[in-house]
Amino acid sequence: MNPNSPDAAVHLRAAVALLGRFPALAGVDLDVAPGEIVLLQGANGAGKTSLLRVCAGLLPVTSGEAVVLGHDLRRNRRGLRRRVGLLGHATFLYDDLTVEDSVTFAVRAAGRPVSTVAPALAKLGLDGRLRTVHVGRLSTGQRRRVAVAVVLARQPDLWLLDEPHAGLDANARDLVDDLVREAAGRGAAVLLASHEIERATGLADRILVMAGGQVHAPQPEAREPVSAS
Amino acid sequence: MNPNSPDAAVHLRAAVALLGRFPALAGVDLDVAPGEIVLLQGANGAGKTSLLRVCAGLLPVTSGEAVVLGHDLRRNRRGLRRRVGLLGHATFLYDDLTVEDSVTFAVRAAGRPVSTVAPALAKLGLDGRLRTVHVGRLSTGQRRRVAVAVVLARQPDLWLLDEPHAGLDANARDLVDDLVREAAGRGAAVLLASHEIERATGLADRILVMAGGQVHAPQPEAREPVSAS
Amino acid sequence: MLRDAALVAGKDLRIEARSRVASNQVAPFAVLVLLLFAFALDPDRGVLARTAPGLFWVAVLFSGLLAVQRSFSLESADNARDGLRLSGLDPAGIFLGKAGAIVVQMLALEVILAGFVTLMYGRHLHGPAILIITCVAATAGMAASGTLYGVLAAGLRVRETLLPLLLLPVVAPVLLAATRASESALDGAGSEAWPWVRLLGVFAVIYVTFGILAFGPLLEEA
Amino acid sequence: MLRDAALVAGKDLRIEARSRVASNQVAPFAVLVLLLFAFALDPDRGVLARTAPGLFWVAVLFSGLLAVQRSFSLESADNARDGLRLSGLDPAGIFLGKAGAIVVQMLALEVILAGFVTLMYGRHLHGPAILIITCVAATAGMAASGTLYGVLAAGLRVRETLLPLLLLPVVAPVLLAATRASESALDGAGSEAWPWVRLLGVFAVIYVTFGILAFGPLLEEA
Amino acid sequence: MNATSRLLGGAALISLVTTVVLGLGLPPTVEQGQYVKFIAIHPPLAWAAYLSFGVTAVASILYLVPRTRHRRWDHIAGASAEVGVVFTALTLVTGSIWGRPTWGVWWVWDARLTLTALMLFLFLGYLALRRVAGDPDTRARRSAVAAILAVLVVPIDHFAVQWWRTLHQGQSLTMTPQKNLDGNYIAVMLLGFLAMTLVYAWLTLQRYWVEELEDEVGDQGLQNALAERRAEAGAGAGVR
Ligand code: HEM
Ligand SMILES: Nc1ncnc2c1ncn2[C@@H]1O[C@H](COP(=O)(O)OP(=O)(O)OP(=O)(O)O)[C@@H](O)[C@H]1O
Ligand SMILES: Nc1ncnc2c1ncn2[C@@H]1O[C@H](COP(=O)(O)OP(=O)(O)OP(=O)(O)O)[C@@H](O)[C@H]1O
Ligand SMILES: [Mg+2]
Ligand SMILES: [Mg+2]
Repeated sequence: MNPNSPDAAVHLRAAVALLGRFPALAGVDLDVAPGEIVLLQGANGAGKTSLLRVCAGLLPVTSGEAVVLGHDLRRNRRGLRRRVGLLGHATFLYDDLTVEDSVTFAVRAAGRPVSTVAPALAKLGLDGRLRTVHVGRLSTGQRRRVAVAVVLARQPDLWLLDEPHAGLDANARDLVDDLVREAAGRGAAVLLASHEIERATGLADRILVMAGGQVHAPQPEAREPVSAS
Repeated sequence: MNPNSPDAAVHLRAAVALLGRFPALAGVDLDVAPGEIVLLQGANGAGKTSLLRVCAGLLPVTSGEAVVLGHDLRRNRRGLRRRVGLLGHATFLYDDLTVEDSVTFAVRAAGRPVSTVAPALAKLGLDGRLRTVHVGRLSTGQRRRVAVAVVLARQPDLWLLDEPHAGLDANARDLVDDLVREAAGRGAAVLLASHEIERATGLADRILVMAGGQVHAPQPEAREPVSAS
Repeated sequence: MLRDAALVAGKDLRIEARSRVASNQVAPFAVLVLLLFAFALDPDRGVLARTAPGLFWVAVLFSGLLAVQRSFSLESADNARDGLRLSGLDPAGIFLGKAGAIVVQMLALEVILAGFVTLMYGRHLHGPAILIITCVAATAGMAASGTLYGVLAAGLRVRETLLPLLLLPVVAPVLLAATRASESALDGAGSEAWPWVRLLGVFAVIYVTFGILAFGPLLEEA
Repeated sequence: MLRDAALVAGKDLRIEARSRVASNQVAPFAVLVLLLFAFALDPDRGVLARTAPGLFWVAVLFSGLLAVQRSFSLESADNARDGLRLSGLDPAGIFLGKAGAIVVQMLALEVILAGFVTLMYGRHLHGPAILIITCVAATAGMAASGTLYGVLAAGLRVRETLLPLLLLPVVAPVLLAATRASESALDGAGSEAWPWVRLLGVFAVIYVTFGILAFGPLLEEA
Repeated sequence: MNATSRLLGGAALISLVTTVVLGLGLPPTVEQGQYVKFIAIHPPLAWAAYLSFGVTAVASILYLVPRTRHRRWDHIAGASAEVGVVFTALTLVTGSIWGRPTWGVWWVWDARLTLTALMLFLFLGYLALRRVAGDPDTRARRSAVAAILAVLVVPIDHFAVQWWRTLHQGQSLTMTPQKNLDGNYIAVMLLGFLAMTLVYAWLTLQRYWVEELEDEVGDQGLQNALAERRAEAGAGAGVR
């Protein structure tokens, strides 16, 4: 399918986004088609997280085009929210809710049927002892699993995964890969930022490299910048 | 060198540690000799972080022996602090200090000479634009780099690394591996928890698998438990 | 909107039911504030009795502040705004939900406080009807403005200090009106109370409507 | 120990110098509190003038609370405790350092407040010497106890609400003593003031020594 | 631009001077004595404060309305509020000075006085909020909402004298025939209003232009920043 078609899940042209006065995105062109899995690589500080936050409508673009799932981000971002799922560096969870309640709340908030909750918990191995443990008491990886369960149960049309493997153990990682493939199979678009080059490369249909707030075609050496900015 | 020798960097016998009522460590036996690099593997929630926190004297053992760098943790944990470096899931940094000030403060706090700061920053590629940026504005990986710089600049005798590669880009990961090897070469003991099996395996002298709050000899299937707890 | 409001309020109250912050911490704090004034002002009962309503409302004010602080500190720490925005909830719903939860907690708290005031300062309650209306209107106003400023400061690292500064002057008029209203009510002068009660009602309506309208832009929708 | 104290105080003051929380937020807040009381108490000047010192100290108390909140909210959020313990700093040093930084900020604040009180409540200042000593002693006491409880609540998710509850009762006596001392001083009855000042001194010494001794255990206690 | 500024500044200066001269020329009254002269300066100051905050609020609304959203409005709101805080402070000062002889005290807890003081804090809080670092748009929205909430105090302050029995002067500009003040005083006061309005406009314009300049510098800076940011790519790659 032609990624430039109007029905592209993500369509950015010369998109600029500022953090304070700093241009985290310095003119990004990007198209992601439904059903496509796109991998973002790049050094620390390249702008991956910022790009994903733009796509989730969390970070406004100050210039350029930005259309996500048919919503022009310059105009309204709200309609978008229920259709995207962002797995960020931070898990947006309430420490004082149990695992099950957390996922249920998130699903309700998105106006989805709660029937998807139980299967999602089961898939991520959260249906045992952990189902009724409060999120604040979970280990890092267990918490990440809950975050994954939330995205899964909300069944978004656009998956935005910011280092989805971080903190997960070996087979949770495989699990995430399977989930991503399934989602893509169901026609969801997946934009994925990761430093796990081998694993992510195997997963992605297309690989892009970010550097200096821009998206480039992959160049071998661009993968290995020495500086952190 | 015989790991049971009294001068072992870490010496645990039937160590039990509680989080609330929950036995995060259920009787751990562990010895780490100076200059040794030991890798902890295990499913999410197995107890890796808890074990590292015990070794750093952050989590008290409720029963069993626990001697770290010659300090009996049942008696005094404080003397230990200046000689261990913990790179945890959380970076213990001040958002309102600049990168350089943060590292300098940490080094001063440990009573070390500040001469080690500049080289550490340079090593981690934090000597450019980022040197004077406030930590709160860094990207996740850049922040992790600062945390690594802190450990490096404090030159501890025991390195406790909890998923040191998480969030770091490709060559920062290689960098960390080099630093660990150097440290071990200088006689520091390294206890390392990681889910990056291939990478970490290549780095470690010895691999241990944790499950259910206990340390086992590595068994192939112990690596692949299905549940998160 | 109302569905979302119910959802959010339910969530907040459930968290409170578990963490018991309001009952174990905010409520005792409110009583403490009352006691403190007994220190600050001469323990000469004349003053105290005369100023009882004012002190009651000051205590409500400060504990309300805490309630708001809490209501936003439980939104996942630094990423509160992102979390709320990602949730896909209708901003107006979030506003009403969080404000509603605060109102519930504060009304309960006011009952307790009222008890203490009557006890400590030996004030007897006349004109309960007016008093109740006063409490409801004032609380609604405080909760609404509190939630508004709460989300304003949410996600800022300086929330804890900024929120009081922003909030106190806005609710000060509420404090004044509520005090005067309750005083007149207690003096059995209902007629004098009503204008103040009306003022409180106006405040509440303004803040609530404004909140419903402004919450979207604040969460950067639109 | 003192080296560490200097290090920590320096760090806190540097952060304040950048974030300007104390000057932009806490100070105005303190003045606000004064205003609020003017609402709460009848605007009949007799009461106000008589209770001016008490109000001054209540304002100091609440803003001091904020200062403590801030002092620990800037310790890296949820892992404050672990961070402090890992730093390898001498606990006594941390205690003195943080308390010292708070004292500096609060003394500055009290100067401002005093100005406002004299202006608004039309109180003229007699016996400055006693007043200054009172301020220093009381502030030291508050800062010391504040830091102590601050670290107790540090890293708890409920810090914002728990801290006031823990702290207020402990400093209430300080409040009382300081109020009485300043009242007597203002009435030019220095002789009556001294016992209270002495009491404040004792408080301060007790809290500081206790802090130096107890901070380590408190920090360690997992 | 500069022409406007100079013109405005001149007008402001002239009208202000004449006001002061005429004000000082006012004959003393029975109950107020010489101090009645404050009427030339104090009410106009208060009026200017109202005006500033009114402008701030309107600009804020214009910013919040998506169709009219523009950074300009945020800048105007900020500039106007800064000037307004100064005027409010001056109102309080002149008022207190005036109050000392006429009421015998610097300050009373009179509704208007208190509300005016409150007004000051509301907008100090507003400025504090503006000073919190962060993404400009977010900051603008935040402060816009805060401003609109804060401005509610202005009408309350204005009508305070009617709603509550206050020690403070009531409206002197009512249709009802004047009792205590004859035309001259009113006339001078009105001139004062004009003068202060001009002064306000001039000051705000200055502040606004500074902001705009900073913004242009910002835009310049943005271009450079973008260039630097893009350069990071090349800089990073290739080494070792
Ligand atoms: C700190 C003390 C004072 C404050 C804060 C203050 C504040 C104000 C304010 C806000 C206004 C604008 C009223 C409006 O147009 O809505 C005003 C107007 C005025 N003030 Fe004051 N004032 C103070 C003291 C005084 C004193 C002592 C006098 C004279 C005895 C005075 C006489 C007036 C008069 C005549 C007006 C014009 C009233 C009108 O035309 O509406 N003020 N003052
Ligand atoms: N206020 C600011 N001042 C200066 N630089 C800033 C500011 N805010 C953010 N930055 C920079 O913007 C960039 C943010 O990039 P982003 O978080 O998208 O990186 P990333 O690709 O996700 O990196 P990582 O791989 O570490 O997650 C970083 O380089 C950071 O230093
Ligand atoms: N209060 C509590 N109640 C119940 N279980 C708890 C409580 N606190 C901690 N736990 C459990 O203790 C374990 C903590 O383990 P720890 O954080 O050491 O895991 P880990 O090996 O580091 O996992 P990860 O790989 O995810 O980091 C988790 O299983 C967690 O569920
Ligand atoms: Mg990132
Ligand atoms: Mg862990």
